[in-house]
Amino acid sequence: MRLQLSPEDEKFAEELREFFTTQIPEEIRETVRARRELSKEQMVESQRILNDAGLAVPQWPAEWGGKDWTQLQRHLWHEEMALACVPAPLTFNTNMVGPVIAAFGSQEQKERFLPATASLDIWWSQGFSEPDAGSDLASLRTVAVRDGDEYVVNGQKTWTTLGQYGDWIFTLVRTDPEAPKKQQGISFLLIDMTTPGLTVRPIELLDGGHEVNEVFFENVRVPAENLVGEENKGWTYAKFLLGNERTGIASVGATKRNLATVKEHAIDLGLLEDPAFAGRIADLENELLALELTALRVAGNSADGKPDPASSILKLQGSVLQQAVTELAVDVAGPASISSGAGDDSTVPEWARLATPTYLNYRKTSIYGGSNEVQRTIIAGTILGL
Amino acid sequence: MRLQLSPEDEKFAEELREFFTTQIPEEIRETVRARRELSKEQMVESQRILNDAGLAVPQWPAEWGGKDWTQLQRHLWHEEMALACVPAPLTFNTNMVGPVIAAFGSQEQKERFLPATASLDIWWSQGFSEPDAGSDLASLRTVAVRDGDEYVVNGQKTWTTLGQYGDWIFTLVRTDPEAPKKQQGISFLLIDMTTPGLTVRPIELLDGGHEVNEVFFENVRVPAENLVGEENKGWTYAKFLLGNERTGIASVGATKRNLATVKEHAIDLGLLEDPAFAGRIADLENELLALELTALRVAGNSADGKPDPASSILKLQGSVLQQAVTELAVDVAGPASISSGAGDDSTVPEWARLATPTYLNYRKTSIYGGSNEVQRTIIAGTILGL
Amino acid sequence: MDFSIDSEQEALQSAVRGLIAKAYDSSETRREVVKADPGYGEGTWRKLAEMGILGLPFDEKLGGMGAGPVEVSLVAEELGRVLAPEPFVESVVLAGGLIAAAADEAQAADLLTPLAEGTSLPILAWFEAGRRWDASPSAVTATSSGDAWTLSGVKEPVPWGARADVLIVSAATDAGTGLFVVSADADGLERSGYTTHDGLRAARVSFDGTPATPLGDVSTDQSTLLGRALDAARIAYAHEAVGAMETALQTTVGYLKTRKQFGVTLNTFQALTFRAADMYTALELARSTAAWATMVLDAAAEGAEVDVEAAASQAALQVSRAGRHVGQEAIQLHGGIGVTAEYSVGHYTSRLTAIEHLIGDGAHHRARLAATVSDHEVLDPIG
Amino acid sequence: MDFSIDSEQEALQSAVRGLIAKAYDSSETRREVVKADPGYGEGTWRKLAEMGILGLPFDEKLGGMGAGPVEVSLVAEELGRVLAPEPFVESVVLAGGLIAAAADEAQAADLLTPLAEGTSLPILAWFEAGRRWDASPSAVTATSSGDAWTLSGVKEPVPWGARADVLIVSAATDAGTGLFVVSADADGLERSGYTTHDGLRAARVSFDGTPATPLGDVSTDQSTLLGRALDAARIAYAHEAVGAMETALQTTVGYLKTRKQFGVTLNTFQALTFRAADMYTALELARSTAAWATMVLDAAAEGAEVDVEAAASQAALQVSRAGRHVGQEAIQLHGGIGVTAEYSVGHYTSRLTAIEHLIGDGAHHRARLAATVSDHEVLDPIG
Repeated sequence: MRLQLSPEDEKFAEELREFFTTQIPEEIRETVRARRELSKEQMVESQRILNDAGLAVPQWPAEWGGKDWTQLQRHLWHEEMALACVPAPLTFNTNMVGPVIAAFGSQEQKERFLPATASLDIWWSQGFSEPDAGSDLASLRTVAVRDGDEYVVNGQKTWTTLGQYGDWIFTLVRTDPEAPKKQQGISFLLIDMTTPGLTVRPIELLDGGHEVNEVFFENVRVPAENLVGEENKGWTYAKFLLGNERTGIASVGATKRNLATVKEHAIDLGLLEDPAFAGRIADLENELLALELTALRVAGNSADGKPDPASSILKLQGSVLQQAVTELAVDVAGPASISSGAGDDSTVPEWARLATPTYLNYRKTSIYGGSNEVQRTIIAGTILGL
Repeated sequence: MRLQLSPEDEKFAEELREFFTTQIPEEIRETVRARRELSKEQMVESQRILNDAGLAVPQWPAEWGGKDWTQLQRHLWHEEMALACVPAPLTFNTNMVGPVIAAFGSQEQKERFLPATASLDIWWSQGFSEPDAGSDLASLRTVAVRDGDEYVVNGQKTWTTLGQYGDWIFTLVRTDPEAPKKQQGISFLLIDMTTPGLTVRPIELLDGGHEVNEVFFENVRVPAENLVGEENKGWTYAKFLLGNERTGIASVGATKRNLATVKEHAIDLGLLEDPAFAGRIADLENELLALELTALRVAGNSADGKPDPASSILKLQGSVLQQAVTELAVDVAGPASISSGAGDDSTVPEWARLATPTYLNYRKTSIYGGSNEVQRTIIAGTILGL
Repeated sequence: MDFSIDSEQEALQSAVRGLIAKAYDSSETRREVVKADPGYGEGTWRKLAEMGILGLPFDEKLGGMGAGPVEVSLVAEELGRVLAPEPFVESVVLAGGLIAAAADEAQAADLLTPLAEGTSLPILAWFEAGRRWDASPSAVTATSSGDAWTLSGVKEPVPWGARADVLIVSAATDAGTGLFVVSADADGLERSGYTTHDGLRAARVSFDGTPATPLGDVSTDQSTLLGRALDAARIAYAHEAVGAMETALQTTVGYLKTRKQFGVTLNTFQALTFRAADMYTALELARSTAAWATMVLDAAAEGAEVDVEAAASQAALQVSRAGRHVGQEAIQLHGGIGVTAEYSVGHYTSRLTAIEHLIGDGAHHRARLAATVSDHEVLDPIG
Repeated sequence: MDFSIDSEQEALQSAVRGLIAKAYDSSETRREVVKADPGYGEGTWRKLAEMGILGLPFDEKLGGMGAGPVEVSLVAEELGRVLAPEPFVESVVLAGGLIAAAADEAQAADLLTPLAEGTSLPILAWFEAGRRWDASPSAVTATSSGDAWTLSGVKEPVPWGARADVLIVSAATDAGTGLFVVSADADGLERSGYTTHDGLRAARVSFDGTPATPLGDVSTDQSTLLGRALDAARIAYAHEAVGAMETALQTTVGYLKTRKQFGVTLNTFQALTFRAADMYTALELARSTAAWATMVLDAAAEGAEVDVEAAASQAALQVSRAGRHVGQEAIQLHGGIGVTAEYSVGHYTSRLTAIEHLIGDGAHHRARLAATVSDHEVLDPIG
């Protein structure tokens, strides 16, 4: 057991910090810091800079741009990125479809898709959830019927995050409705979102923002070469994708940064003079410290690359703290927290205007990517054997 | 809606307060105030004084000593009793077996048992729970086999509170093991605890105290005349007993008194000068206020005598707050809270010595009398229809 | 203590419920109404006026109904139940209540009769930048020259401040806190309105040598009057929140009964039904405290010596805890659909959050109560 | 940062586990041991001495093993796992740690060598009536006459105070806080021992002109030394608590898997298994913080500029939250059997409660941390 990073890891973190704070345009980082919405262009620009420096897809196989980093180094990479307000590479590309193609795709698919996926020349959308298949994903009903060299896809996906920017969508589709178990008969299909019959409908969220969509498929014809791996083996690939260790799943870096910002506003308002309020901050900082340490401990322990089921703790507690910090911001803003729609002539500062929409929006963090109920099921089942 | 009590109710409460604070010996009330253990003699003495004044069994039918009080008046009776540190009449007698005998017993049983039950000349124990029948009470296995004019009882009961003082025990026994449903084939039997074959074994609790017991039945012969109501209808009587509105189920009065005492100690120690600590007290007082108001609201609303399923809220939240106040006492005591075994030469005051044993003992309040899980099941099922 | 309502109050409750349920027959209707300015239903507002609701607590001489806090709370709860956006609490309870307490008969008639008739919307402007829930004004100051007063400074956020026909403004005077009336067309008055996260409206309101009329006697410190009006509004808002929580819970329970996952409805999952049970418990505890605070207010109006300030904080604190609990769990138990604008339940969470931050959050009221926690041995609700 | 332990540390861990698991093979054995005075296993204590555990952190010249905080924490965690009553933290870590820090070589040898050999039990007396966790002495004062010192006043509770062979006593001097050594047979020393709720022992210890020897240099204020020793002990206790929580959770999980109600095992009930999942989460978060605090202590011992005081509070606060959560839920998920003395799990809750109130409760450490919350932008664990 040792507190300090090794000199190599210390140097590693310093170099990244230097890169992130000097190479990513300040305007992009300021947008993240202020919790404003990033434009597509900003996200693409940022990821290209990272990719050009070999920092977009470290978790991929080396031949496709990955790095043979330790899990601790991946953790440092992610946290330094978050603390520097650098947007993380698009998770659909780098954590989801990329690793699946790298592991199960054909050589043609790898060559065609992986470089453009790393550089965000292709923006991927995720087509998993359906209106009646949320936590119970395997009950999905979108069908793909083979017709010569093509699949004909019909059905509907939902909760497609940033689908409005999507060039391609990776989907789970039912190719064998007769399979004895619902997990069988599912395939993993890549679909060009400009194909006729595919339409995207925005879903308005509580904060008025447009970040998720419904995607409809009406006789969408997809070349059979876009099937990843084998037909009817899609559930295996999906489990690989979902079980993939997600560096930064706890969002510690971003939450620390957000808490620091809220604390600054609280200090400006004189709130820290109230010991009860200062105690609330101390509690949050302590919980966040425990979470960060747990992330470091898990990262440090699973150097063999197998995902530690303890990552369910990180997702669960990570969402709790992300939400707690957004709730704190609303309370610090006080009555000004109602002024979400105010313009720049307002006396209400921008952070206070964004506080409640962000709070409401962040309720999603305990729902998406495996809800907290799913995480508790994993902890109780896989870890505790209950 | 009106804040003040009606003049009649105000007078009613004042008269009770006067009675409780002048007629019950100060030594008994001081024992309750200091959270020391009451002796059997003290409990009997107190209940006799109440019963002689017609204040022991107000919820019974008038012909057996009851009063035609409104539910609000019963609430005031209970709360004034608690605030005056008067021990409540023994619940096994007055809330459990008494109402069952009054409702379902034979005239002979009523005459034989009810007066002595009200005056505590008979101390009743409860024989419901068994080692493998806790929340799932109906799976009980103690059997009673009819043999001429007697039942022969074999089996075991547990969690028999104050069974060491018991003169008689009211039991649920299985009289028809062949009944198609486990709830059928159960009878309600009264058993003299001096009968040969009946033994009581103490269970030591965490606080070192002896308040619950196991009761063993080995060929215990019970006169058939001690059967209440009909054979194999015992489950109906048990449900009546358990569903009976329990005045004071939330223990608001006692918890208020305990919180006031802890607050006094905290003031002496200077803890109220810390706004965070004062906030914790304010929170508890506010929760307790909400609970008391809810008890008054439910009491006020169900004047037709039907138990309000909202009483599950009172039991649930009542246990939460009873426990929170005992936890507060441990924290106020600080390191002195470890000194539970100290003698009177100790610098640690008695309240601090009792703090942790009481805290540990009070974990029972969310378990007994229908655990909080049972109460949530009732709320979700009966009230919300889930 | 008596929590029951009488037959007249029941009739009022059901009349308001009938009107409002018709106006907001679905959450879609509410979304449409709040999308267009002024952000509430002017037709519904007129109907409320016709029913006498806008003059409910005012003297009959002023065109009011002379009702008390109980009736006001019943209305607020009904509005909360469907998230009706009409500014009843803001204009009738808060601005109206303050006018009724501070104004002389002539001024009260001037301001309250058109409010009761639905022809004028008075709104209180008291929040200032960076002052949170501190009610003593400092950003807006009042200056007199002879009998004439002018105001300078900025108030924000002012709920419905752009729509208001008359503004009641707290301003710093030599005596402390003064209350002033500013008409919508006054010189040097600028209003910049916007939509709030709960779909309603607020504004930045700035004064620059703006002529103003004293409300009542501004030669004295009027902070007690202001504080009392705010406390009365807090109690009405608590009822609005209770109404909203009740619907949020009902909606959630309905969803758990019908939504299927893994081939069964969600109410098959005990972890979820237990959480619904805890929401119910929180709601009922908050309901009791809100109702009691209304009784305290009622008793105070009848001259009893009761502590309205504490009761308002007690209700606000309980509603804060319950509102967050119920609002957050309502979304979580729904899953993804809970955070969409297209579904109702998230809007309840949004409104509950707004209400809490209008009346003072839990920490604010906990601190108010903590300051007096040594003054009593036990809290006696009957007083 | 590296959370893994090396092979020597693993060997130590497994040796201690082997010894302790044999000594406390069931909760019944532990109950029997703590029932009889002195409240711990003197045979087990001797075996720990033979294994070198009682001299673990001390210099090899003193008969110690020269190990660091990591090794100490591993031992504490193993003891916590079975609620072993042996006063390792109290004598080796706290009293021993303070002696090692304050004494000169000769005095250290006098006091620590017999401790390492298991022949003398030194105990720190620092709690005073009504002072809670305030470490500056006021009830016990030290008076000098020439080179001779005497103590007067009362310390309570003193864990293992009646059994102690040597008392290390904090007392008020003109310089502030002084540390003194009092032998068990000193004049004017009275000790009244008793059992604590967790089955262990404590005492009231009174001094009446009792001769005492300075520990180190009492002409200076020794409060920093005392504070540092207390913080090191807090971190060791945090590990003892983590060990205890782990067993409490395991026991609960085992019970849920085997106990039947309604014809099925309890793990069929999702509301219960989710709560076990939350206990696990709380435990793992506390484990991380405790381990990290040990690393901070280790780094400090090697001269790094780190904040041990904050780390001790951070560990204590996390353990407070987790300990209450795990301890209370462990009982609740068991039901009635959880509050009986005959079953193990309640004793874990009892010991967790004792540990927290020995090291300072959550509120105490939250307040310590709250005072410095403005001093940093973010908490950086790597420092």
